Amino acid sequence: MTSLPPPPPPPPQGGPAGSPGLAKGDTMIEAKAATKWFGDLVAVSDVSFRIGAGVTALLGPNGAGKSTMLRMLSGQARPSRGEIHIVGGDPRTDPDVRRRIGIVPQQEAVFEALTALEFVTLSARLSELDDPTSAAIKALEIVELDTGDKRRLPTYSKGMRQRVKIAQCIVHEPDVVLLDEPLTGLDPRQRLAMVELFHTLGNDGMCVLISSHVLEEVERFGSNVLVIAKGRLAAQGDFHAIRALMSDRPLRVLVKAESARALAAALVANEAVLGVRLEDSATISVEAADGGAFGLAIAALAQQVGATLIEVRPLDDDLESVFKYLVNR
Amino acid sequence: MTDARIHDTGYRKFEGERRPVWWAILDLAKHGVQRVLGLKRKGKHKLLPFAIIVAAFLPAIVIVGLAVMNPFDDLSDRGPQFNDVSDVGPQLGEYFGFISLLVVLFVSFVSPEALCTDRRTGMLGLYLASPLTRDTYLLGRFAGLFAVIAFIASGPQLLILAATGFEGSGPDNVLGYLSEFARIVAAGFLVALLLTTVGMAISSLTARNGIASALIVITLMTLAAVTGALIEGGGVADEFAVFNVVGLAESVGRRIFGEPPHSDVGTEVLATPLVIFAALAWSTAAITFCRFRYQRIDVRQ
Amino acid sequence: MLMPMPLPPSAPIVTARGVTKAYGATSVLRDVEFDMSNGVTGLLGSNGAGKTTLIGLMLGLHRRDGGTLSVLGFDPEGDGSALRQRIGYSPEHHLLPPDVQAMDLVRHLTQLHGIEHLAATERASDALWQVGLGEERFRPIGTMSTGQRQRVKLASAFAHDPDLMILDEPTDGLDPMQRDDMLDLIGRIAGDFGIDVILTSHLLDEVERVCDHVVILGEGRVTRSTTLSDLVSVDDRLDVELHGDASAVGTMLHSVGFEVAVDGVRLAIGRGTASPEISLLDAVRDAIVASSASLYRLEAQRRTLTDVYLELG
Amino acid sequence: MRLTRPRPPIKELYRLLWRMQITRGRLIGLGVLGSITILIALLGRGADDVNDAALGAVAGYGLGVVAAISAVWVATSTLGNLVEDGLLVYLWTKPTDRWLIPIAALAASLSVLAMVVLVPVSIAAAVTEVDGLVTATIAAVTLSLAAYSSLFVALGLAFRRALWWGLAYILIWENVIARVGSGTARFSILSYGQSIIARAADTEPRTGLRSSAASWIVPIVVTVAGMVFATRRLDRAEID
Repeated sequence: MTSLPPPPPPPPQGGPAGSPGLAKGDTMIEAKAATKWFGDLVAVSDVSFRIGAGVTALLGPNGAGKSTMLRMLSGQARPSRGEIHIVGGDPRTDPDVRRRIGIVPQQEAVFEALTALEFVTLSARLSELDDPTSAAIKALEIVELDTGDKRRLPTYSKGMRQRVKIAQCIVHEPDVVLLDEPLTGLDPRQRLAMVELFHTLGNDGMCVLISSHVLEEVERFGSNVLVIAKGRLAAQGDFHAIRALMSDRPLRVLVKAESARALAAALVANEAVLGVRLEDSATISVEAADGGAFGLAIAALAQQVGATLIEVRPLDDDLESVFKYLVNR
Repeated sequence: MTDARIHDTGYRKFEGERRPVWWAILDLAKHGVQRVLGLKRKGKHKLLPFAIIVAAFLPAIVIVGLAVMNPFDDLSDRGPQFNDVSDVGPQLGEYFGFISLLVVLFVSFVSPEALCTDRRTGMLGLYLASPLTRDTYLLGRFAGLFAVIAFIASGPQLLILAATGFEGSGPDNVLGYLSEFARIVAAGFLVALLLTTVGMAISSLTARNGIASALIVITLMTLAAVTGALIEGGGVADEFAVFNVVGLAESVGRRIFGEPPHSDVGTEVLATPLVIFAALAWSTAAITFCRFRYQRIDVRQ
Repeated sequence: MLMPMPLPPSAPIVTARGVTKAYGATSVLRDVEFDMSNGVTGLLGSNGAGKTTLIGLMLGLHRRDGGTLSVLGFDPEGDGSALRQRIGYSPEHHLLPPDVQAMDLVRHLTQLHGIEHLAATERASDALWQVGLGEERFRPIGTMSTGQRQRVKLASAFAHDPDLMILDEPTDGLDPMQRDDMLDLIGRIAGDFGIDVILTSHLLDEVERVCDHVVILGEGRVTRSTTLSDLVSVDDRLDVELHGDASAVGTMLHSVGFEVAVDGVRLAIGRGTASPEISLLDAVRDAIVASSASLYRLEAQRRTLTDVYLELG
Repeated sequence: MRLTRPRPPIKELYRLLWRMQITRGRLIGLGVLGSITILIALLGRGADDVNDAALGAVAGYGLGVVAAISAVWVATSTLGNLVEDGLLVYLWTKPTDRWLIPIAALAASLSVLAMVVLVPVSIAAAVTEVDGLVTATIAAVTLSLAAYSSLFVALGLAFRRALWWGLAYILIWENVIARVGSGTARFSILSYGQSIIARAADTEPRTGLRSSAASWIVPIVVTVAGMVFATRRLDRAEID
């Protein structure tokens, strides 16, 4: 493939920060050796992690156990072994914990007999809010839906339904928000708006966990990821940091330059470089052992041989490459 | 980028001639038969349809067995009532009445299986994106359902006809056989037409198989019970019996075989032309309704 | 039976002129005009922009209220049946009958498109091998994953050797590896198989990867119809990313007159008021060397399809 | 955290499930099925044994067919449709006590069934002009509907094809096997309701006469058992 990955957008302002109520860095979701099997099928195996406020993306190939993991976190499924703690309690049995969780399930279905406001008000009422209607109006305003819409939900488009589902999830201002594939079926503009909303929630101190397999969107969530592959936790943390830990894999860089041949010759001699390949008269692909040393060398070498650098592009640093490396390991 | 390339060896253009649309209709009919009988699928899908078919054929099979073993030679001296096979089983014209409940059950299973399943599994959208149209789709589905329903409604009688011929108690000559055969086919055709179209019309109401099945059973049973009750005690005109679909289907067989109307159906008072006309009218109305529904169904694409 | 006239290679696959469609009082398509030519065409637009309705019109499933539409030389309204025999269609939903074997489904749909039983068997088997389901072809579809179902739909869309394939969200629900495979396959179908493809997708990255042309719909109108290379262009601004703080390099370039925006380790650099004699690329290289910075990334800013799409409003 | 918990949201759950039940097609279909009882009762006025005909219309058709089939239809779907469509999660994950869900489902089913069953069957009882039949019918139908609904609400949670199983139970057990002998009839919910009506009409039903106390207690016990079973099922369930 020859096209370029999109430049990652600037990280959200402020990044994951603590809310007034919760100390920064407090663990809000904790899995302790959580395992789930259905008969002979092990869906999730011995997964442990802790996450706090902010947006975290839950990644993994289809069938790797993402949905099962989310269902355990929301209490919908009981771990076969191990424990799940949400804000310190058990989401299956403790009503006080359930009150602090909001979920967006994967299924598209909504209550077809209701209007958007009725659905969200119901959710608020079931969360035992004192003033469910005004909470519902507020939540619908956050997702930018018309609060006075008298139409029932079947007339709503996919994107509008998805926003209704998000409104019912946040109406009671939960501490933990679990979203299973919330962007499926949304068009680019709707997705952008959703991603912004997730960041706002994360910045407000909620712990937002989003499963997705659309990596171009995940990069916009920020860089905090949990990667599940083959039912096991493959990686956790900032994906740039994860990339840095993947030291058994050399860095591949594509360099385009005028006088590429001379630059290639200079690169071969550099000790930070493992291999050089001239793709065509203007393109070199380089394998580097050490990204930092190579970065220092490339501009200097180009200056020495009088080569104009047109493009320097690391090939494996995007989330997709990290993801593929982790799940194919 | 390198200029290495992996050549694809698999894809071939289709050079043959493409068949016209009526082949697609036939394919759909054939597929429909396979679908409703659970062929090419796991055993559990075959269980229900074949259980009903076996039950419907069972009396005929017993009769055939008797014909083969021919026990009546020993019994004939006990009285004229044990002369041949036709004295133990139901008459050919009565046979449908004998198994009508089973046929209704069968219809309530196969029509939703053919129509509702396509709507629920999104197949209807794929069919309409093929050379089929809504009307040709319905025609193909009708043909498949008609074939299996006609099979269960007239197959046992054909079996008996064959058996009586084997035993020698059937019609006297070839012409007699042909005429009996024609009656069975004609009766089977009308009964199957009536039940297939009504089953399809009710199935067009909902995309859920279970609900459609329940609706078919409840509707047919309720029509029978209500028309019966109204005519017996309500003083309603006897012609009201045309609303009893199952009764009509039973009568069709008897009338075609020229047998005296059975006493407990409610349709015995109707003139034969009215019975046939009513059956055709029901079918026409049901087809029209079904087409009307399918013009309006929102297809998932 | 109707055989379509073989089209000259340059003739548009689809031509729409003034196509309008309304449901009751709701206008869905208004005066839609475009030409789609050979290759892979992306049909884009937000939810509710009228994509589904347009696909329905191209398949001849609805009547249009006005305008002319020609697909493969047919009018879908008059010759829908003959036209659909030459089209392969893969719907957006993943439903499919769960208890039917993939092979039976694909063969059945192939037969419906006018191919006799034996040839259909052969072609269905071929198609399933092509999409990588050869070993799996006798499995009931209900036991298959989303990715496998997407491939079954794709196989059934080209098994009857159509002239045009219409794929509605063919990568929906796929994970990154599956999406790569699917895009490669679509590229192969258009390239090696010589079948023209129209696809819809919400993921503009992949449209950019696989499509030659795009038609963008907005509120029932065509807001853009063009080749992808005309749409996505390279800017004269540079994006630079360093290992470490970029402010030193930024200050250096700014002092020569370049327009610089620094964001942590990143720089966005434009010509600004710098003298035209100074090469921007060389100036950046030299500034990096001068401040002993470690270069991580350097490339021209690109206008991606996402940018264009969002600009169209 | 909270000092006072607000009123349990039973009313909201009830309203939700009730609104999901009242689709036009269903109300018309079941309404017609129910109204036929009135027709049959009218016809029975001309019969030789008026009391026996009244029993046949109200206890036989009204209770045995209309009430049973309508209850299966409505009650299996109240929670069954939620499970099937994946909507139960919106109620189940909430802090609300889970026993409220089957209770609300039972209440919603009963209010729909009151419209399409209780009203027409009671009118049918009135039409027969048999003394005391209306009160007995209202009591019998209400008790039977409660028992059936509770059972089928639970069945709807437990089985994917609850409507099938429910219909099979009604058609095969309640209407065929239970009529074979008085032993099996004891396990028929129908027989208890029919006994109440038969007592008022001063006749004996085909399923035999149950004692007056049993006729009242057994349906109530079944109702409670259905709710307990459904709640336990919900508490242990894994939700999609």
